[in-house]
Amino acid sequence: MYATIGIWVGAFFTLAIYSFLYKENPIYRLAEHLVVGISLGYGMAITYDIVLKPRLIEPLLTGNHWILLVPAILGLLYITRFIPGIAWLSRYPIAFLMGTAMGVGFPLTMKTDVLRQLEAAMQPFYQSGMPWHVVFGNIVLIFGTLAALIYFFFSKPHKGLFFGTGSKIGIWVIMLGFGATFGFTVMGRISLLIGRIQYLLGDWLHLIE
Amino acid sequence: MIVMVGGILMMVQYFIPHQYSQAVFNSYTEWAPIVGAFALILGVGSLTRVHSHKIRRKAKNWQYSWAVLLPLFGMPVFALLLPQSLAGGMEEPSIFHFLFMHIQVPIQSTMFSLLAFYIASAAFRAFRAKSALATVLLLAAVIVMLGQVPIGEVFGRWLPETGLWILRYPNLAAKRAIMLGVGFGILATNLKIIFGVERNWLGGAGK
Amino acid sequence: MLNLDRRWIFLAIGVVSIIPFLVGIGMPISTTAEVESIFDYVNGLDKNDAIFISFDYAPGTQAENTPMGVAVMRHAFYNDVPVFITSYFPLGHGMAIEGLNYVTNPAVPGFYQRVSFEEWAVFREAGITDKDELVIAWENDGNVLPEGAMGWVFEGRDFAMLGYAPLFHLVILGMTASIEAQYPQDIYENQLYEMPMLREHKSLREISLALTTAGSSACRSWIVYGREKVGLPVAFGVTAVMATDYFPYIQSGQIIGQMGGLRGAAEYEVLLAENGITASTDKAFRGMDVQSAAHMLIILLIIMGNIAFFAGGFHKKTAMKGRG
Amino acid sequence: MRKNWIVVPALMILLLLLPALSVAQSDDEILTPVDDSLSTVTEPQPVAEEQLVEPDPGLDVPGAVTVMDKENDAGDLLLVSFEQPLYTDGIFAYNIYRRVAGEETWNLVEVIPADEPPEFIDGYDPEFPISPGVLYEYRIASATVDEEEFFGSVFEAEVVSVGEIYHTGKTRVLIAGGLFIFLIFYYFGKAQRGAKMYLRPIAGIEAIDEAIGRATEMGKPVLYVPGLSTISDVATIASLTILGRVAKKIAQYQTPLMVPNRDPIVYTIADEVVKQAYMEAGRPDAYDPDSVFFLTTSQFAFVAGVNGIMMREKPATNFYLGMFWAESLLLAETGSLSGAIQIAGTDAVTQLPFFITTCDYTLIGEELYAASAYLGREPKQIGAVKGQDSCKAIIMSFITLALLLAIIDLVAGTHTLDWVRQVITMPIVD
Repeated sequence: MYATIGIWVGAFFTLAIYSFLYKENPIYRLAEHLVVGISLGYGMAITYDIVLKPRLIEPLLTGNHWILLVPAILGLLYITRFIPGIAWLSRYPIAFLMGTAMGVGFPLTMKTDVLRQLEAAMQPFYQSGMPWHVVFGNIVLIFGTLAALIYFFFSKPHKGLFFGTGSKIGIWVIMLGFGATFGFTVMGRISLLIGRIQYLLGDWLHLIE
Repeated sequence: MIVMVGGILMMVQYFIPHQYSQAVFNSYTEWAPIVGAFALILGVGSLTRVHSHKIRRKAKNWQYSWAVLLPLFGMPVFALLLPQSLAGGMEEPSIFHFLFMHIQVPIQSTMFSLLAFYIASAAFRAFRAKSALATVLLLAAVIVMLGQVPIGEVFGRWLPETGLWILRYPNLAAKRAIMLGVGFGILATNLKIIFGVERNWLGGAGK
Repeated sequence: MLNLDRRWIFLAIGVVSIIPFLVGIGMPISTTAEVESIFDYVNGLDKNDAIFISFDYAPGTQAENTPMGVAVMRHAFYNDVPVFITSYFPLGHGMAIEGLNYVTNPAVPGFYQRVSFEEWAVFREAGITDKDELVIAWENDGNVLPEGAMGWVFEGRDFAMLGYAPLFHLVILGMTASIEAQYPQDIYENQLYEMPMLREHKSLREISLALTTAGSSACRSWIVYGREKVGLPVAFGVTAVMATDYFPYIQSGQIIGQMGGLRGAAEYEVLLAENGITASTDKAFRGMDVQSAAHMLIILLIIMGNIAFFAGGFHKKTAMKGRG
Repeated sequence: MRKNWIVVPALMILLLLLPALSVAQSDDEILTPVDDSLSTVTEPQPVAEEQLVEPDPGLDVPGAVTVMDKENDAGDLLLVSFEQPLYTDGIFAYNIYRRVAGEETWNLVEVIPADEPPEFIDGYDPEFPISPGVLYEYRIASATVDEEEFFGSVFEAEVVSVGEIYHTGKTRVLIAGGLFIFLIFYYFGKAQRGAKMYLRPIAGIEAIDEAIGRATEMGKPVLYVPGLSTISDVATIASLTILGRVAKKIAQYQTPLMVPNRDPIVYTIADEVVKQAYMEAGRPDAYDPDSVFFLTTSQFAFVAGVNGIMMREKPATNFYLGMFWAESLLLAETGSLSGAIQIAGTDAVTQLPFFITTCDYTLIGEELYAASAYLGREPKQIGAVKGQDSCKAIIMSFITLALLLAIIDLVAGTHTLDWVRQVITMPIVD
């Protein structure tokens, strides 16, 4: 019973959104507003239940964890954002989170996205037993990475053999990469539509398995 | 100032395995989620402000603002205060679960699937092979699109294989160059924020 | 012709997406190395290992992401590999619960019968925590596996629903030292300390794989904070939109493999069915026929649009030599 | 200056290579401490001989336990190794127990299967952590399949665990990070001192003037969308810089301008920027306060609104610069149908393909930042672009080096590339 009503309501709102394809209308607008409220409301309830209750309130109630009042007060400073005059106080929690997140992230980003990628870019392009298309691919990979980097290099005019040709090859490689992204994005959007059709035809109307 | 101290502290911490450094780090991982949890106040506060403002001034479409505010505060009340017997709580079946599973999830999933329609329309009306480069892009896209679906194999094995080859080599080269570029960009922004050169992220708070 | 009302095109794509479902073609799908490597890796695990499946997406991309989490979860349950379930976002929390419910829902063919932490407390207290011994003891106690079920899954032995935690990247970092410190209890308020699967796998060092199903760059956190810290093996299940961006991570060996979009999920379903782990393929595979039809339509639209455009001649903009 | 930028990265590479080399050697030491400990363990033979005499009481028990402090830890790890018994028949696993010296209870901290090397790192178990500076005792038992245990003697650890001040395994990250920070601030300083630095012109930027000129000729307005994100997005900031320049040109030509906004804060700043630009162009009178306006915060409603403007007003030129999500497609499609010249730019990789296929000019990713630095001439921005460029130069030289070495290896059959890779490769350590 619960599930059946749920699916009918879900189907109703699914169709409400699709009605936008014909033209904008009040039901679409209602759905659009509901989603904003529900998602944040959901977030509030979950955050209280999973974070604040077990990690802050319960330890405080059992005593001995008074030190946790420090982050709690820091967090409460967010409220000052809405009180004119002392709104600057809300910068402290933001600054605390931003600063530390940047500091933690700096060496790790350096390692994952720069050093590890450099390491992987320095592969030998030929090893015995590799089929030709892999060897060719590896050569494309090395030159392609170099060329694309040249394209994003702004300190030199794109002229001459190295920078001129390099950036030209670079933009071609980048276009091939974007082509792949394009194809995959189209695929992704269609997949989401498929998901909704499975919901409408399957879960709701039981026309398909 | 806090940013700079916090940032440099955590950066240096990475290189120091000593127990005191670990202790600092451990209390940080304990505190940060608590502070972070309060950040929701910002979202809830500004949403409430915008929509209560609309309702008070009876701005255009003000009625819809109730559709934002009611679930916003209703959800936590249903979930945490209402007893299980009155369809409270978070487990299925409850009002909380219903609102999420049967209203939020369908709407949000459908919103994004609208784009399937728009892509089809744009495919016909706007995607043009206007230059050599745009042609290359579209060709690569078509090969990849056909290669990714089962019908592509009807044209022969070469099609999906070419698609995969594009993904694994030229695509990888382009994405790695972008990743390195973006990586440096993120690092530079991190530095600018830590050392206070960049201040926009404060979002004009209090100014 | 180019000024054709686009609602006709909307209608066309709607029709093309519905018909293949009703007809049901079931075109075969070949599998790729990126997905096979995840499958082979999970296939090599047993009850002494444990994995994480993280639902790091919001409902917007559930059509692509949920089948991935579900497929790998089924695979893990089949091999008795314990699964920790987490989420990066509050909304993903609900997705994670739905994913687990789907795998253990008696209405879905090939489900796993779920036993709650309370129900088998007696056996646990008697020290029976090994999966094989537990199943024997449980069935000797008069419990019968329902018809159509693939097996039992015991909460705390085979799965633990940890759910969402804020600033999840720090949670990953914290779990490299101790999972219990980050999640003292699961979402049903069971103490993690009492769970056999936690007693055997106390930190991410002792975890054999983390699969992140994501619709945003949230998945990167598992590499940055999990893999680079303690060498945690990571696999990606990402939406198609993100998939092409992460090929560098595959080549550099930072991730074991990647499922890209619905196609990736369909490949995993095919691998499961081919190896007899599930009786049949599921939603993702069935969607691929529609995917074929819709791609053909879109390619056709691109070609027709370009023909119409170039046949009309460059009536404008010839003054500017655009490059894009 | 011209020479400078080649020399600096080259020096840096040398710098990076030299210390990294020494690290590569020290790493070898870290990775193979077991050999040392084994050789010290093999000395006390008599223990084993004693057991030879009396093999009867079930299983043979393990011999001496060696404990070493683990390097690069917080003083919470110990390297434990032990001598395997002579007769391993029937032994299924070794159970390792630890206690604080002088205390009563033993804790089982590790079980090592008989066929695995007799060593492990103690202290990873969050339940039984090792405290720095505390003396521990170890006892190891041989266990049968049936979990029957036969204990060896108690050994006191020779060392206590000590935390280190610096993690030697992370030197490469430190060097790379330090180098990066140095380069960025070097160029910051240089730009701030007013040094002229070259940035190459970008095609899309040069087209801006042309596009504005076209709008003037046709007597139609220019539409400028500064993205849908907030001010905290770098792309938005870059876009607002470019908006200033565009508005200035427009003020000179006296063409109408329209700037719809989605974010209230971006709206106020965009308004300021445009007002300022008209002032600088010497035409504050021509500034129309309605040209910059706030539309709505809802994503799809914003698109619908902008599309409506495009169909009604038919602007001659559309700029989409900043952060865009799925709406990029809808905006550019409508704009392309209305026949406008379109110039787009964003750092959202997934949206770029759509802009490239629908717009006349597209600024790809970092080009947007560079364009804003190029137009804005603000020292911090130029400094950042320059600093990042030199880092890219380093990366490029490494890849080129690898390519050359790979060719040498192929021809000469040597292994130079492996050697260089070893210098860069970081083990996963923490």
